[in-house]
This record gives sequence, C-alpha cells and structure tokens, in this order.
Amino acid sequence: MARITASVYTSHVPAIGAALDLGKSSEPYWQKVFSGYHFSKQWAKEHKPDVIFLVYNDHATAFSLDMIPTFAIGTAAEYQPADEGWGPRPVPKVVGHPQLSAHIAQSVIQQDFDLTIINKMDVDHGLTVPLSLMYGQVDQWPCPVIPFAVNVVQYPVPSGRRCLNLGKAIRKAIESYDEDINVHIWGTGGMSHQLQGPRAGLINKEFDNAFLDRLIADPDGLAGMPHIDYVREAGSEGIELVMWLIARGAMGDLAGGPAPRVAHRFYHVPASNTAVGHLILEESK
Amino acid sequence: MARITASVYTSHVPAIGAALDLGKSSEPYWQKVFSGYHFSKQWAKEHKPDVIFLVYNDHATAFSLDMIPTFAIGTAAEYQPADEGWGPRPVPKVVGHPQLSAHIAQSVIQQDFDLTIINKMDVDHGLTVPLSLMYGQVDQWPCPVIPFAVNVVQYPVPSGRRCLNLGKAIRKAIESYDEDINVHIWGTGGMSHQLQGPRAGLINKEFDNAFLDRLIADPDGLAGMPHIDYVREAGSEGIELVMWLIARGAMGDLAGGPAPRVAHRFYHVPASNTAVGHLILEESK
Amino acid sequence: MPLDKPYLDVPGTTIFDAEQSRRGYHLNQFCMSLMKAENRERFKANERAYLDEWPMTEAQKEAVLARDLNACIGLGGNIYFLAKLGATHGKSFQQMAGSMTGMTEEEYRDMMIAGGRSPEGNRRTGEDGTAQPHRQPQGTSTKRGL
Amino acid sequence: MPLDKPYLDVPGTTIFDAEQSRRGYHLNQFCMSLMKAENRERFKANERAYLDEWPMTEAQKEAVLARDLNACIGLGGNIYFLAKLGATHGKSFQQMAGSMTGMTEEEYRDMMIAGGRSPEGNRRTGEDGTAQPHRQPQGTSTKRGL
Ligand SMILES: [Fe+3]
Ligand SMILES: [Fe+3]
Repeated sequence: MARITASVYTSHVPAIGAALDLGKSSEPYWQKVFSGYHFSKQWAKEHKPDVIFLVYNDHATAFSLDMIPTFAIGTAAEYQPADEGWGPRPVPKVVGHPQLSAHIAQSVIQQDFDLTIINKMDVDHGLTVPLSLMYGQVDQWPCPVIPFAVNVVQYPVPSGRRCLNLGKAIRKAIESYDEDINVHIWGTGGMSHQLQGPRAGLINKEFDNAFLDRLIADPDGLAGMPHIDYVREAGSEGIELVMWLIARGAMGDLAGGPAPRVAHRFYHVPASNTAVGHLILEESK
Repeated sequence: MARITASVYTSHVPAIGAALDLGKSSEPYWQKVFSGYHFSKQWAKEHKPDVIFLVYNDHATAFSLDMIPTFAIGTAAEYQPADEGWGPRPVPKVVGHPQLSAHIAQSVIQQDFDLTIINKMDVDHGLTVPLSLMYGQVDQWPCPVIPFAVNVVQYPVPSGRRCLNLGKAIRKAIESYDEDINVHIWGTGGMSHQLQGPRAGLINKEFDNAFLDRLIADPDGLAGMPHIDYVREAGSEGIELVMWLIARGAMGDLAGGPAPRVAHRFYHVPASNTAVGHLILEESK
Repeated sequence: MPLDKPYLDVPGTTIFDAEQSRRGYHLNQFCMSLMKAENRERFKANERAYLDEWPMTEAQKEAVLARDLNACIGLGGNIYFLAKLGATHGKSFQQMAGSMTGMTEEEYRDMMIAGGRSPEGNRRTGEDGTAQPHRQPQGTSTKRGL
Repeated sequence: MPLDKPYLDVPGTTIFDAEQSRRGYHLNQFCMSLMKAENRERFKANERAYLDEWPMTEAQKEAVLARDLNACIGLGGNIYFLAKLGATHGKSFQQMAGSMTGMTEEEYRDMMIAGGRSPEGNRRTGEDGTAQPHRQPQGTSTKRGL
C-alpha cells in the first residue's frame, strides 16, 4: 500500500531559479534565501520518496486563456522545462509516474473532484524551482514527480476549503494504490507577494507567520479564510498560498491520525518581490 | 433575474446531421426519426429562449488525449463547427454568451465544481446535431448558446449524482444573473448504443424507456445508478445519458418547486447505431 | 485496495480507461491528426510513410493499415478517435461499428432496423448472447477490416 | 443578485477575473506567443508589425509599445502573461513589478530589501498607505514604462 510520509511547502519564486542557473547563489542576497534550505537538502537525502506529488500553479505557460483548468493532473511519462520567455531553465526533464497519477486521477474524480487530465505539457518555474531548492543542481531529479496544477491566475480560484478537501481525497487515492511506495506531497507558491500595480512589493510578515502557525496547528480553521483576505493581507499573488492547503489536507491528522511533526520551518524576506516561506512536516510514526 | 423555463433532452447521433446535410431527410428511414421532432420545432418557435445552455460531450474533437477536462464551460464569443474528418458540417457558427457563461463559471466554481474554462474551441456533432433537430436548416441559430462539455470518453466519467448536483448549481448560478432573460438547458447524447467491439449495435428499449420515466419522475433516484449499469444495460456509449442528469438537475422541482410538465416525449430505434430519445420538460408556471 | 474495474466482464466491450488511454496514446493522437484535410490527403497518398511519423507500435500501425478496428481498440484505440480514420475513407459510424462484428454492412444495418442487438445474454461474459466470445464472428462478412 | 466582487476596493490592484480576461484576451494571447524564440525575434525586429497581426485594440498596442504595464493591466493584461513581454526584453519580475510603482529599480529593490511594502494603509481604498491613488507615482523614476 502506498503511503504519504511527509509534506513539503515552499515558495517557488522564479528569481531563485535564475539565481541558481546564473551562478549567483553565493551572493549574500541569495545566501540568505538558500540558507533556509541547507537543512532541507540534507533531510531530502535522508528521506527519499519514491514519488513526489507536486502541487503548483502554471503561470500562463502550459495553459493560455484558451483553456483554464481549475485542477489539472499530469499523467504523462515526462514533462519538459518550459521556455517562459527567457529560454528553458537548464534543469533535468521531469519524469512522471503515469500509473500512480492515473490511479489518483481515477480515485479523485470518483470522489467528486472534477479534474482535468493532462498528457502533454511543459512545466514552468512553479514546479522546477521547488525541485531545485530541495535537490540543487543535479543531472536528474531523484524520483518521479506527478505535477498537479491549480488555477490561481484567473478568478475565481478554488476556495481554501475545496483545496483542503482535495488533499484529503488525494490521500485516500494514494492509500488505495496497490504498491508499497513512499509518497511526499508538496505545496508550493506564496508567501505574501504582489507583482502588479502601484501596490507591487507588498509583504506581510505577520500574516505569513500566522499562516504558517495555522497551517501546522489549525489547517481546518485556516481553510475557511476567504480569498479576499489573501488579497488584502498577502497581496494579489499571495493567493497562491491556497495550494499549500492541498498538501496539508493530505496529512494523516486530518484523517484521524496524530498531528504531524514539524521537521523544519524557515521564513525570509525578500527573494525578488516575494516573502519566502518553507516548511517540512513529517507524519508521526 | 435570469430564469430557466424549460429543459430539452435529445440524442445527438452524427448520422442525423449527415442525413440533414446530405438531403436525405425525406427518406422513410429518416422520416421516422424526424417525425419525433415536428412537435419540437413548433414548440421551439413558440418558446424562444434568450440563451441555450447546451450540455454535450466532445467526441475527441476539441479535446485530444493531451488534455481531458471533466467539465468544460465555453466562455468564448463564438465557436466554429468542427471538421471531424468528413469536413465541417454546413451549419451556422455558434454564437456564445460570454457574459452569462463567465457568470455561471464563476458561480459554479464557487459552489465547488472544478470547471475548466474554454475560450477557444470548435464544436462537434454533439452540439450541432441537437440544434439542427430543434431548429432545422437555418442561416443562423436563433439565439446564443453556451457549450458545456462533459468527459464521457475516458473513464472515469463523472457520476450521475455529481451531474445532478452540477445541474442544481447551474440553476443557482443562472438565477443569480442580474438580467431578465429566459434560459433553456439541454442535455444531449444517448440513448442506448454501443459503437465498438462484437457487442456493437446494442439497444435496450426497456432500459431507455425506464430511464425516461425516471428522469421525469425520479431524477434523484436515477442519479444513484452506477456507471456499470449504463454500460451493461445501455451499451458502452450509453454512458452519455449521465449528461441528461445535468439538465434535469437544473429544473425547479429539485430546488423545492413543483414538478415540471412533460411537453413532449419521443422514442425511436434506430438512427444509425443508436436509440433516439427526446423529451421536453417545461417549468410549471 | 486497487480501484475497481467492474467493467471487465462485459462481453465484446473495451472500456477506455486510463490504462487503455496510455496504451493507445500515439495511436489516438495519430487519428486526431486526420481532422485536418491536408493530413488526410498526405495519409491517403502514403499511409505507411505517414504512420511512420508517429511513435506507434508496429502492431498499432498494422491494425490501422488493415482497418481492423477491433485490433485498434485492443491496442488502446478509442472509437471516437478511430472514427477520424473511418471518416478519412468516407466511412460512416454504422459501417465502422458493423465492421467489428463480423457482419456485412447489410446484416448489421438489418439488425439495427430490427431493433438492434438485444442485451439478453450480453450483459456478462459467460452468458450466451450474440456478443459473447464463443459466438464470434457473428456474420458472413469476409472482410477483415473496415 | 449579481456575483460579489469584494476585491474592487483593494488599492493599486486589479484582480484578473472573467471580465478582465475577456477584455485582455488577445493582448494576453499575444504575450503567450513570445514563449517561442522565433516569435521573440520577429517581435523585436518590428514590434508594430508583429502587434498588427493580433486583433488587439490600438490602446493595447500602444501600451505594449510603451512597456506601460499598468496600462496593459488596465486593458485586461495579466502579469503572468505580460511577464513574457518583459522576458523578451531581458527584464526580471522585479524590474517589471517595480516599473508599475513609479520607483526606480534601485528604490524598489531597496524597499524589498527593507522588508517590502507594508500592508498598513494599503488594505482598502481610502486609507493612507503608499499604494493609494493619491500617493502615485511613488518614486523618482522618470521612465514611463518598463
Ligand atoms: Fe507563483
Ligand atoms: Fe455522442
């Protein structure tokens, strides 16, 4: 039986990818960002999953305005890093897990989540920057990845409650998979940031830290927060944080188990326009 | 306030479109099919909606295996008839209603249905054959149409219950639209048919007629029927009938109102491989 | 527990699920390409060369060349995709469906006019209806494919 | 009742909803086209000619030519689409975001290093924070666009 053993949360700022790809990671500005991931890289070596279920959002890359899926699951064998306008990031292709992802798609659709199934797409910084942060510059990613894209670009985006419940459904789906594999689920995006208009550059440390506190200890309450609070408090692009609730919803305490263990927590301002948050939660044994 | 005044159900057999387009509609074989729509054409003249919300399935036309949305709503200004391999049907382009469809999309997503929003697609026989059946050969369709495509091609398809509940959500969405317009909702596809394998040609009159009976009088019970019953009883392509539950779910009796009035009912075997079913339900005044 | 596939015991029927979809991905995407008139022309001009542009298995290519729709479906094809192949050669859905039964066009058409294939004996594998494996092929067609 | 838009009173902020998306459809799809290197080259070689291939409004085209991202957003653009325009000219997200404030690159970068823009006074239109309409432009940049 497949099982979820940990969830990982992290911002996916494109400039972090650029800093790595352009060899700037030793500059003091970026050292402050990467310092928060030293522990995580070590942890990642000691806790190697068989598959990563990676929740992220596409930033007008694979999905134009022609077709905007609320929730999209990748069931392809592989995904190429996208050219977002600067040329593709020089990172490995992402190998998928068609069998597990098709299984999850089937189960989650039967639990009344109306997924879009994707067999061909390029993946943007939303997916590749978290992998770079956790695994560094490598020739290949250490395991298959299932991309799960959430629409947070065009309103309305799914509610926090819907996201948390989706996480619960994903857990059920994974636990019904007939192979003894270890799955990590990642939630990415955020934290507070705004990339547009005269309000660009908004950062809200109090909000972000309260979000981390509640994500750990009160995910159910946090799921009730309406979109407008994200926008007002965390900036228009801070809405990406709803995706963290999908990963959180997949942890065992929301299925009646014990609370997860906080393995790591990090917060830093800024990376480019954005507050960087990072959290690792392990299932209690 | 916008309101739903009627729902229309009909098979959307491609051969019906071909019979019309190739001038075969006066042949006895086709006359038997079209006879069931004489009443409907007259009714359609007397009950002209401002907008049709048309539930259908795409038959591997707009959606390849690259991207398979469970539920997709068209919010474009217009849609061209697709070339399904025989060349495009010689029928008018379909004019959309971007404002109402965007409103419905917003409302229904906020009711936890995870729609995919579509701004560019061609529409196949699933959408154009019902229009031809109700309006005949015209230079333009009489009103804007909102295409709503349901995945019934790759399993798992949405459950009957999910479809009925979606209909309820669509009703709420339409009733919250701030303009006094008259909306018809159509459910298309079916009835019993199988297009593949040694079992091709399966027809089940008892099942189909019981389906019509229950759709009228017991939609809630009907929504509980599992997919496997459709496949076993109505053929592998009979699963299209789940789409009728979306239109049925939008009728007022499921929101506490009186039962709808059966304005018309028709059933005939065959059109090509398929049993043709047709029903018009009016909201009671 | 693995997910249920309650549809595996329906005779003469292949449900197009994720597993079939994976198996038939390139076959079905090839079919989609025939929605463009210029591709239909190119395909008809040299079928083998056109097929060789696609990463399909040899078995899939041969099934396409033979217009053997049952074989195509067994290799992951779906009828709505395969319909583009039939359409390219001017075939109707009725001709395509009929070609999978062993009946001639006339036999199949007459069965439909007479009310279609009965579900009796055709609900579950092991019954004795016309779609059961031990009763194939059903008709007198000598054509192998569509 | 029409659907709520509770986000209309957030100062200096345009939420990309269905209405904005409709307005900006061609502008945003034009931006998407810049994800291909050959399109970027064609655009840079003759911006006006490339824009004229798209059914955009004249105002949208002028906003693009001026790299005026605030104007683009007002006309239905979304920052993730517009980012392709910035990328085509080698600009970073920080340069793009900063260009919408009236600050110079240095002023904006320094604000971010100092902890970013405070939410105080910037939650609702009518307060007195730095993002409020009466306090624009915020910096000393003399550049009109990106
Ligand atoms: Fe992001
Ligand atoms: Fe159909």
